[in-house]
Amino acid sequence: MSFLMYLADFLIYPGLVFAFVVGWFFYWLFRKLRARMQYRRGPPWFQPFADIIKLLSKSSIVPKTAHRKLFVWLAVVLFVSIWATLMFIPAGSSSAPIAFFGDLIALLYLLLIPPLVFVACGPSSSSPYGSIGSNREVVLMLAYESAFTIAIISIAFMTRSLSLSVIVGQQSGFSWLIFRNPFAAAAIFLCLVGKLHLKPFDIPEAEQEIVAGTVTEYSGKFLGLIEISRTLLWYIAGVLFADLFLGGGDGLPPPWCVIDLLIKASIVVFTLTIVNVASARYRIDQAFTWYLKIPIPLSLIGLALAFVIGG
Amino acid sequence: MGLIDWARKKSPWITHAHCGGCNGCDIEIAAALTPRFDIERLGCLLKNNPRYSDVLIITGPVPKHTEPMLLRIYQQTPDPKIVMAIGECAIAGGIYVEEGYDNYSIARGADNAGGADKVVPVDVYVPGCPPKPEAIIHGLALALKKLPEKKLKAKASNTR
Amino acid sequence: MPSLVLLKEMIKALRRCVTTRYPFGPPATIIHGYRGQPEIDKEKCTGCGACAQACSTEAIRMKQGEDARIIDIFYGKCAFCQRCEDVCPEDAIRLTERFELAGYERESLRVNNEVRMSKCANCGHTFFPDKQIEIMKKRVLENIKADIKAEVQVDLEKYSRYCVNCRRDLSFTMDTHTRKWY
Amino acid sequence: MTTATEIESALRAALGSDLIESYRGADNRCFIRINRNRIRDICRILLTDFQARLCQLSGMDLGLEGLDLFYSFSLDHGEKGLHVIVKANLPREDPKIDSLTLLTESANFPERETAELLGIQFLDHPNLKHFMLPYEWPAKMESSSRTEIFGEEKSNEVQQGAAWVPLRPSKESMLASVIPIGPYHPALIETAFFKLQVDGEKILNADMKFGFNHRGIMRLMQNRSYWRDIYLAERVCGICSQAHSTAFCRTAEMINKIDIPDRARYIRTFMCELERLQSHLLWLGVAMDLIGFQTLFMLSWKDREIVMDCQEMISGARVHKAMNTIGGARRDIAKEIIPKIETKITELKKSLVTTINTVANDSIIKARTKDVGLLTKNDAINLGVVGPTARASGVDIDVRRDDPYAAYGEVSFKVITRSEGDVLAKVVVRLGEIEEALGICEYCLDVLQNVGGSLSTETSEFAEGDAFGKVEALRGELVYYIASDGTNVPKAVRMRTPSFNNNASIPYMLREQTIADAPIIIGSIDPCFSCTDRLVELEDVKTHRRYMATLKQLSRKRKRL
Repeated sequence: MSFLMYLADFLIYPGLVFAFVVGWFFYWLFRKLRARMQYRRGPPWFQPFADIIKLLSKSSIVPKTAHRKLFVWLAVVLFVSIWATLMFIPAGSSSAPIAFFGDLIALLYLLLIPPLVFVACGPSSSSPYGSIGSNREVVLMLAYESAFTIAIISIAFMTRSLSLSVIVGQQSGFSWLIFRNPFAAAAIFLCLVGKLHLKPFDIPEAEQEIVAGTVTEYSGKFLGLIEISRTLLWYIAGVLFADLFLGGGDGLPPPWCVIDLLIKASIVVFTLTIVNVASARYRIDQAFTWYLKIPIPLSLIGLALAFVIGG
Repeated sequence: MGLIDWARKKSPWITHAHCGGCNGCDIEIAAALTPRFDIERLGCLLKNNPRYSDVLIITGPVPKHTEPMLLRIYQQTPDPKIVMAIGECAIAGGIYVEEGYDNYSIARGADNAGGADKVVPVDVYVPGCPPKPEAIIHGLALALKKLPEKKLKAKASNTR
Repeated sequence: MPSLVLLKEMIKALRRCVTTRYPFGPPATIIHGYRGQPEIDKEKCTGCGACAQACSTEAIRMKQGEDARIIDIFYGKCAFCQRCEDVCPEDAIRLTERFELAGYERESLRVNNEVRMSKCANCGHTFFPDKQIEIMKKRVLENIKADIKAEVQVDLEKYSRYCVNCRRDLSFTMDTHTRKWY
Repeated sequence: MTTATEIESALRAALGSDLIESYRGADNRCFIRINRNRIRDICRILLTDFQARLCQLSGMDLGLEGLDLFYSFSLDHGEKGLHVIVKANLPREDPKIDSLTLLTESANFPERETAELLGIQFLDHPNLKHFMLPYEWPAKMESSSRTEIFGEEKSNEVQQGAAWVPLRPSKESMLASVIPIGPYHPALIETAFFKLQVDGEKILNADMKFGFNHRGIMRLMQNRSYWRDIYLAERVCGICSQAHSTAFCRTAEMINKIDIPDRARYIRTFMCELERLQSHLLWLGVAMDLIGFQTLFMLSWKDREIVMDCQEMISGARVHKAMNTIGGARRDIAKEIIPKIETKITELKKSLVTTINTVANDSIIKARTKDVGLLTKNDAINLGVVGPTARASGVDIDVRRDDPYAAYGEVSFKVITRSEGDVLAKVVVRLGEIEEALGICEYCLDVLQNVGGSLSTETSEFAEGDAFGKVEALRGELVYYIASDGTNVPKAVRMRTPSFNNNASIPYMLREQTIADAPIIIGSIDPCFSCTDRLVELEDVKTHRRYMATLKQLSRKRKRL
């Protein structure tokens, strides 16, 4: 029976299906809000789902010049790594399916895989746009990952724990970490903008400069896999921020905790959308210096704060 | 197959190939993206990457200079795909093709009539010089009606 | 950092969108006098071909049918410049406000008008459209002095039965009033 | 302040017997015909002594009489509308003339184009290579030689141009990699091909290839009557269609020396300014989209729709207005829709405030555009750039003021100039022009409410002669030259579009910049490749046949794809 339970965890809740539906909602929310803020009507609610079904049903072209195996498998690796990440994130209830002491570290590593896959996608397709995209992805990753990691460490200091479930548990009763350490929260929020490739940091897939960046040459089913992964990334971004700083499910009884979490995560998505809509794109060197100037100092202040007031 | 047909109809991604027109149609296509007409509400996205797209929009009379490029874009688009010819030039060469004058720079068929269908098969013709964005949306609606008839080719073609 | 003006505009936009409902509703702008699909009034058209001469894109052509002249408008080539409407002496051709012209076939983008042609009483070939001859007769009679009107009318009836070549050949053998003027 | 007589006497003194013929045209134009050996002297005198600007350089094939080249120099910074058009005749068997590229860079592109199309050899040209026609076109076209005219046999060998391999770096640049932009690229709606040699993100050098929109319009114009040509001139470019038809009609009217009625003049001015509004808003949106600011793109295009509504209301179509005819205007602006247009313009004014404020205050826009794509004043003058591109670099030229046409002589407006020369300056200049255009529109509407009278002067015949007319299109000065032989079909129509000159500045602006800035730099001049590639010429049949042969080879190549 425990095996079936695990399977359900993986596939339904809080695994693929739940995360996909929520990610679909977030991604749609993002597109709809973006459209509405620009005086447009925006796509209907089923749009991300229709896009993915359509892409999965289309023929897939592998360019002759591409490294065939790498090209195909990278899309799969991306999807699987993100699926695995889902298992570490508590979705409402206080603990995730895979929870152990130090799962925060594992999560940090798992969250590194998607950018790395994007980096590898470019050269594997041997498209010049892909190569430039990879180049930019590496630089951007260096910029935001350091701030991200420092901010996570400051949280760990704050809570004296490396376990996500403990961090979530500590915040019940409105002692949210965003109030206790707003600097780390701001730093992580800004890093999420980079991780999701939102403006002003959508540099690796800047459409007007390098078509679609690293994934320019993908088509059909592989692109469908990448789109699913992207949808799941929206879920991860929203829910992870809500878990780390907004108290997760607040320890409420089962149906309410999930709703509580989703409302919080939607607010995060809304804020991300405002940032995306209200800004132009930085150049890669400007983005790098911007990350050095603002999120990294912020995260360092957060770390100092964690040392001073402690847990 | 109902779900797949539905999904294809609801999410046409567009690549726009400018083949030597006067820009009139091109700005009208761009205008269709903007708040007044907003084709994103119909699920359309202007992707400008043939690998991603389902609908190939051709504008302009297709000069011989652009002909090989257009063909390549057509080949790079994965099946099933719809090709729309927008504007007079893409339909029959428009004002640039005249009877009794051999316009050396424009691709033409045997009957001296130009048009995009001399180079790639075209599914929907949208007349207008240029068609206004509503007319383009109407053409797109016609194209989507035809989409379920399009089937995947047996073997996915490898193109560069 | 983004300007406050823009943020204010974004919040304003959230409440109001300007998008048309077009494929499911009326078009965004209904402008009187939009230049759309050309149309021929079949009653008025005499088949004179002035539109084909003036057309800036050769979209309008005159074609010769069996015993009819076909004014063929291929609006897949039309530039919607309204030159035809300007030059038409009978106000028969005009641009309508229809803009939904898309079609699956190139050849479906056509509007036709057939005008019956007169046959020459002498050689049997077709020469001019019936209506045009009628109009011509009317115009001539309108502009002629009253005293010779009756004579000219009889002559016109005779002449108009023959094609240009036959008329030239026959004009001296025909018994007409105009002959005596030479 | 130089006057036409001064220049004429100066040139007569310098040339002596080499000046073959000189006459005056309408609107203060001097036409002189000289011996071809003296072209460089003439050019030097005009450029250095009189600070003239080379406006147009083109040629036509006169058949047995040889090839006629003409150079138009604009001196309208002195006397209003003063132009010197220098003509030189080249014999068919020896079509050689001195190149002017060493004197002014603005002769570079036109000379390359003319060399390619007419087969004229420009001596001492530094970089006479492929530019406009397909790569498969014979690399070095022999002068459209008399052998072809007189039907002597030539060998059927086709000289092949360098084969074009897109998306692959060339061998000579192994150290620096090559990034292609185009022919199809999301940043450019139209097709043009830029080859950027880059080191990392930095651009070392740039090369361009145009001609993808080559439709043979100028040749086609010589087959159609003047009245049908108006609509073809409109379709050179969909964005500046009113400017093109105004320029064509102005030039045709100059041949006949017709004055057009007041109401028509104001209608033309009003339509031109409406078009300037819509084009600058369009450009603003596109430029903002190029630096990733989607919201401003949407906002400015939302405002543009208001202008499009006005155009649709007046003319019945959104893009090709078909408002002009030779001798005046075709369509009236009815008195009952004038109030409607006025309310629309007030609405536009109100909603433009947000856009303009945002562009002025946003820090990311500033970071992306300030000191990017610099074009110095010297370069601007040397390259002969025109319009907002020139005005942003501090070159104070504007046809509307210097050579007034339509009703511009009676309308007051400011010519906006900036001295910085970067992309931000171009944005500021265009925003300023939007405001000026709004002012002109309002003034014209006021006048149109009161001025009555006929719409056009009837013309049915054309005198023999030639004329040189220009208007300020949206991207700069648009030049038309029409030669008439007295029939209702023009003998030759030559145009020089603003983008043709402005494009020459792209490599200068791209150097030492990053790839990320390439789209906005290319976009900053508002390039219109439809305008650039309108061309053409090629009067002989043989070359045509040759081209067909190479096309077959092309199709063979295609099958291998």
